[in-house]
Amino acid sequence: MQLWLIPIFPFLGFLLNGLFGRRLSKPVVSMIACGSVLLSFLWVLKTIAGLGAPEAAYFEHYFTWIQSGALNISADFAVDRLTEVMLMVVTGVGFLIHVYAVGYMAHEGGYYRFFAYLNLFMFFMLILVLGANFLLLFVGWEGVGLCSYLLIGFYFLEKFATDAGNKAFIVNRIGDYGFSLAVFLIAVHFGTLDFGKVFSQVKGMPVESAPGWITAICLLLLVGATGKSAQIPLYVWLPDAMAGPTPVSALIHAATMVTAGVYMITRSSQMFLHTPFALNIVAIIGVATAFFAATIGLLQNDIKKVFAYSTVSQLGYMFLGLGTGAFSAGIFHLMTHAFFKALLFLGAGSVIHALSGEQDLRNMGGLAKKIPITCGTLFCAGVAIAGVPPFSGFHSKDAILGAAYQYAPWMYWVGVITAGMTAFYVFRALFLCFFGEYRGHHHPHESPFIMWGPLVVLAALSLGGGYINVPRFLEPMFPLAAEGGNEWTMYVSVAFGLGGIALAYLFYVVAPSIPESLASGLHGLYTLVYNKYFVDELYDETVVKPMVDGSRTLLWRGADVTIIDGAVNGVGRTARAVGGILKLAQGGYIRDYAAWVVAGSIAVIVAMALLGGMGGAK
Amino acid sequence: MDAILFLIFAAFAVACAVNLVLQKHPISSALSLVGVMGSLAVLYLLLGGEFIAMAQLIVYAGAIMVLFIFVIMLLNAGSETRAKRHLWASYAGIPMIAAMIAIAAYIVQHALPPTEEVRFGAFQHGNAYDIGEKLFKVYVLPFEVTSILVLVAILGAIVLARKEVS
Amino acid sequence: MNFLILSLIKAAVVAFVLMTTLAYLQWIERKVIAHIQLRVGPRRVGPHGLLQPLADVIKLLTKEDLLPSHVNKVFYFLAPFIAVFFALIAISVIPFGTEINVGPIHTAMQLTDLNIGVLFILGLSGMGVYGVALAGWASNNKYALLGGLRSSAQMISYELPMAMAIAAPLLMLNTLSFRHLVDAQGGYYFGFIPRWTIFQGPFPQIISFLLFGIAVFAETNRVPFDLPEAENELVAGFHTEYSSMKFASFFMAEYANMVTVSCVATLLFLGGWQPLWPAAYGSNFVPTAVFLFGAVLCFYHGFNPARSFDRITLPVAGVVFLGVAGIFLVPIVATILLPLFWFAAKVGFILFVYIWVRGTLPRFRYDQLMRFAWTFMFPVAIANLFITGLAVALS
Amino acid sequence: MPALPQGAPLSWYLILSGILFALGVAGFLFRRNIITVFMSIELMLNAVNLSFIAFSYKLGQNDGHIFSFFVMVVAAAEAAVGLAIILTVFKNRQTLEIDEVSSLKN
Repeated sequence: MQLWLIPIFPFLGFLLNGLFGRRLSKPVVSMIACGSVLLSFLWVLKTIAGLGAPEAAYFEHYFTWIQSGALNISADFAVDRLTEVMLMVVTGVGFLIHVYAVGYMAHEGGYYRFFAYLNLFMFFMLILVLGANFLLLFVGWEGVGLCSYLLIGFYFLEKFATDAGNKAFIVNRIGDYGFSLAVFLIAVHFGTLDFGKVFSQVKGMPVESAPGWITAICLLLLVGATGKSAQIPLYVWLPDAMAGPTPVSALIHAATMVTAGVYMITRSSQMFLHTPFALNIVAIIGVATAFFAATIGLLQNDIKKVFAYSTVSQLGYMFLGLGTGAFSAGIFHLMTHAFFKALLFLGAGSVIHALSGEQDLRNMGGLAKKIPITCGTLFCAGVAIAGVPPFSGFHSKDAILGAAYQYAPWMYWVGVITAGMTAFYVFRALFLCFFGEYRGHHHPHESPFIMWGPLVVLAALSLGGGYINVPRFLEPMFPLAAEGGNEWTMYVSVAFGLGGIALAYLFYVVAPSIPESLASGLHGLYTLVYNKYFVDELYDETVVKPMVDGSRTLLWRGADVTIIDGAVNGVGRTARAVGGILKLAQGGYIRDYAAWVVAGSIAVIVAMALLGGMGGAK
Repeated sequence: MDAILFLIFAAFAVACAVNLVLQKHPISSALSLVGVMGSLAVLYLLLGGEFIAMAQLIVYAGAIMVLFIFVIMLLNAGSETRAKRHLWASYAGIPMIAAMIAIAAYIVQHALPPTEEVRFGAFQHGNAYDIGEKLFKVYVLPFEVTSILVLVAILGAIVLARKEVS
Repeated sequence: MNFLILSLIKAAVVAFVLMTTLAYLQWIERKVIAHIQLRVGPRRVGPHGLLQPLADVIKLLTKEDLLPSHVNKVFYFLAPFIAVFFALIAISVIPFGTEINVGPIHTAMQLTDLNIGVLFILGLSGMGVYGVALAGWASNNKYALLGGLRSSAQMISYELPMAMAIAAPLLMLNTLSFRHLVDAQGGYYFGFIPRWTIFQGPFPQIISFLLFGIAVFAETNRVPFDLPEAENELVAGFHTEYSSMKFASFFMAEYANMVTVSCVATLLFLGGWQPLWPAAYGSNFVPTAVFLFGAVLCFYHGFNPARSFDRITLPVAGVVFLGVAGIFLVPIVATILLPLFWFAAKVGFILFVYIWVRGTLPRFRYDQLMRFAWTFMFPVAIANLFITGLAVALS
Repeated sequence: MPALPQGAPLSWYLILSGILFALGVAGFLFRRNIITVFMSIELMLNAVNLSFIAFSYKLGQNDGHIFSFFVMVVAAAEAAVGLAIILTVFKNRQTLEIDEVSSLKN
C-alpha cells in the first residue's frame, strides 16, 4: 500500500520550497505546495479505496528505529477506520486551505517560506495520524507544534506575532511535558509503545481493578491533550495564535492540529475506558471549556478572536463527547467542525482580505452586498455551527449532547446553553459584519476565485457533511451507546440554537441599542468577560513572574555565578595543574603514546579477566 | 579438511603479518598486508561469511590497499633508515606484545574449550540476502550514518590533499 | 573423488580452450585491424596466417629473457604472475552453458557455480591492479612507474561505475550466481522479445550495459583507455622493462581479461546462452545455417581461387564447416552445443566490438579520462542504479 | 601427536585474531614509516573483524558480519583521510619518519 508516500509528498514539497523557493517564481511555489498536498490526498483516496473499511488495523513496518534492551521501537504506519477519517479530514481540508492560501498570501512577503512551513506541517500532521506507536505520534505532535510556532510568528517583524508564537510554544511545552511523562510510563509498564500491543494488554485487564498507574497515564495524556487542543487550563495560547495568517488559523488552529488532542485521546480510548475517573475529568474539562470559552466569545470585537474562542468551545464539545464515552461522536464533531470552522476562518480571512487587513467587527457592516459569495458561505457555516437541522453541526452536536444526557444531565444542560451562546456569538459576528451600515473606510472587493472556490466547497461540506455517518462507520472500534429514545433533548438543543440566532438578530439588526444598555447595566460582568476573565493576567502574576524573578535571583545570581562558574573555573585550574605534571610524559613521539596505550589495554584485559570476565562464553 | 585449510591459511596470514612488521620497505609491507587480507577472506569463507569475504576482497584488498600502494608509489617512499633515537617503546614493546598474546590465548582457551569445531557450511546466514535483510531492516540507521561519514571523509580528503591555490 | 576427477577434466578442457582462444584472439585482432586499415594482416605462416599465433608463442618462448640490473627482483618476477593468475582464475566461475548429461554424469558447463560469483569477479578485477602497479613500480623506470600509477588510478576510478552498472541488473534479477542470472533471463515477451536484462522490465538496463562496456574498456586498459601503455608518451608503459615470456604473460592477462569481461557482459546483460529468438521460430537451425553459409563461401572461393593453395585449403575448410553444420542437427549433441553456440556468438560479438573500437577511436588524454569517470560515468551510474531500485521497489 | 580435528576449534580462530592484532601493535611500535604504521592499524582492524566473524559463527547470527562490514567502510574512510594527511605531511616536511613528526612535544 506504500503508506509512506502519504506524508512524503508534503515533505518533498517542503524540501523543494524550503531550499529553492527563494529562486522559484510564485506560481511554481504554489504549484509545488498544493500539488504535493493534492498528491498525498489522492494517495489517501487510493489507500482507502484499497483498504475499504478495515476491521483490523492495516499495518506497515519500515525499519527499526530504536532498539535498547527489551524496548524495541520501530517506524511503523497503521491505518484503521479512525485513521481513515483523520486522513480524509487532514489532507482534504488541508488541500482546500492550501489552494485558498495561494490567493490569500498572494501579496505577502516570504511566500515560499509560508508554503514550506505549511507543507512541513502537513508532513508532521500525517506522521501524527499514521504513526503506529506513541513515539511516532509524539514526533508528529512536536512537529506540528513547531510548525504552529513558526507560522504564528510568521510576521516575525511584529512583536505581538513573535510573542504569540512564544506563548503558544511555551504553553504547549507544559502539555508536551505531561505527554512525554505519559509515554515514559507506558514504556515502563507495558514494555512497548505500539498501539496494538499496549491496547491489547489493557483490554486484558478487568475494568474495576485497573491499577492506578493507568489512571496516571490517562491524566498525563489528558494534560498533553489540553495543551495541544487548548482546553482549560492551557487554552490561553489559542486566541493569541490568531496573530498568524488566516489560512494558518484555519488549517492549524481550527481544523487539524488543535484536534490532535481529541485524536490522541480517542486513539487511547481503551486506556481511558479503564479509568472512569480520568474519563470523568475529560468530560468536566470539556464542558467547562465549552461554556467558559463561549461566554468570552460573546463579547469579542475581533472577528478572528470570536472564531478562536468558538474553536476552543467546540473543542470543549469534542472533549465532552469523549468524556461521556461517545468517542465516535467526538470524532464526528471533529470532522464537521473541521468543515465549518475552516470555512468560518477562511471566510473571515476573505472579509479581512476584502477590507485589506481590517479585523475589527466595529468597522465592518453592510458587506453582504459587497462580497456576496463570502457572505453566503459564511452564513452556511453559521447555520452549521449553530446546530440548525439538517446541517452538519446539528448531527454531530446532537450525538454528543445525547451521550452527555445519558452520562450526566447537568452536563447536557450546560452544553445546551453553550449551544445557544455559540449560535448567538457566531451570528452576532455575522450580523455585525454583513448587515447594517458599512462603518469602515476601505473599499471592499470580492476575493478572487481561487479564494472563494474553496469556500464554496467547504460550504457544501458543512451543509451536507452531517450525512457522513461517522459514528456508524466507526462502530466496530467504538460501539454506539444504546439509543436512549428521548428526542426532546434534540428539540431542546435545536430550540436553543435557533433562539440564539433570533437573539443575535434582535440585538444587532433590529435594535442595536440593547447591547450597549445591557453592557452599561451589567458593567462589572461585562468588563470581566470582555477582558477574558483576566486569565492571562492571573497566569502572569501566579506563574510567569515568580518564575522569572526566581530564575533571575536564585538560579542566575545564586546557582549559576557561584556554584557552576566556580566549579568550572576550579576544574580548569585543577586540569592545568595536573597537566603541568603530565606534560613530562609527553615526548611528542607517537610510538611512545602507542606503547602507553598498549600497556593500559593489557592492564584492562588483566583486570577484566581477574574480575571474572572469563568463561563468559560458556 | 577444514582444519587443514585453516592451518594453511592461518600460517600464511601470520607469515605475511610478520613480514609486514619486518620488511623495511613500505611496499613490501603493503603486499604482505594484502596477503593477510586474502587469507583472512578464505577464513571468513570457512566461517560461512561468504558475502563478507568478498567484501574483504573488494573493499580492503581491492580498494584500500591499492590506495596505499598508489600513495607509496606517488611519494616514491624509500625504505626506512636506521633509527636515530631509541624510544622506550622499542624496548618495552616485545615483552608487552608477548604478554598480550599470552593473555589473549589463555583467556580464549579458558572461555571456549576446543570442543566445538568450525565446519564449513554450518553457518548459513552469511549470504548476501541475509546480510541485506539485517543491514536494511535492523541496522538501517547506522548504515545511513556511515554513508554520511564516508561522504564527510571524502570531502575532508579532497580538502587536505588538494594543491594550495594562491 | 568422482567430483575431483570431473573438476580436473573440466579444468583441463576450459584451460585448453581458453588458451587457444587467447592465442587466436590476437590473430583475429590483427586481421580485423588490418582490414579496417585496408591491409591484409598476417598471412605468411600457414593459410591466411592461421599458424601465426603458434609462431608467436614459439618466438616469445625462445627469446632471451632480459633482467634489467636496476629492478626490484622479487616484485619484478611477481608482477606478471599476479597479473596472469587473477586474469585466468576469473574464468572459473563463468558458466558456458546449461547443465548437461554425458552418459551417467550430470554436470554443469562451468568449473564451479559460486552463489556469489558476481562478487567474486568484482573482487578479482580489483586485485588485477596489483600486477600492473607492481610491474610499474618494480621496473624502477620512470615510464613504467607512470604507467603503473596511471593504471592503478584509472582502475580504481572505473571500478566504481562498473560495480554500480553491475549492481543495477542484479537488483532486477536478484541473485548473485551467474547460472541463476541466466535462468532469470529466460523466456520472451510477446513470444519473441527475449527477456534479457537489456530488454527486461521494469527498467531495461541498456544504460548500465553501456556504462559497463565503457568501464571494462578502462579496466582492461584497452583503447581508448590504454594510457598505462600509451606508447607515444610512455614507451610501453608498465611493461617497458619486460621481455619474452613475462611480457607475453601481461599480454595474455590482457586478453584473458577481455574474454572474461565479455563473458560477464553476456551473462549479465545479453541473457547468456538464451537464444536470440525462441526455438519455435527455428532458432535451433541458426548455427547450421551459419556454418552452411561458411561452407558455401569456402567452396565458391575454392573453385575460383585467388591464390594457388586456396584450391586445396578452402574446400577442406568447407568440408569441415559442412561437418559442423551436420553435427548441429544431431539432437543429442545439439542440446549440448546450442547453448555453447549462442554463448560463443555473443561473446564473440562483444570481442569484435573491442577490436573494432581499437581500430576506430583515438586515445583519451589522461585528465579527460579521469574527468569522464568522475563527472560523467559516476553520476549516471548512480542515477541509473537509483531509478532501477525505485522501479524494482514499486513494481 | 593427537589426531587433527575435523574442523579447527573456534578458539583457534580467536587466537589467530589475537596474534594478528598483536603483530599489528608490533608494527605500530617498531616501524617508523608513517605509511607502514598506518598499515599496521589496518592489520589490527582486520584481526578484530576476524574475531567478529568468529563470534557471529558461534552465536549463529550475522550481526557480527554487519559490524565488520561497518568496520570496513569506516576503514575505507579512514584510509582516505589518513593518506591525505600523510600526503600533506610529506608535502610540508619531505619526510615519512614518524619520529620526525614530533613537534607536539612541549
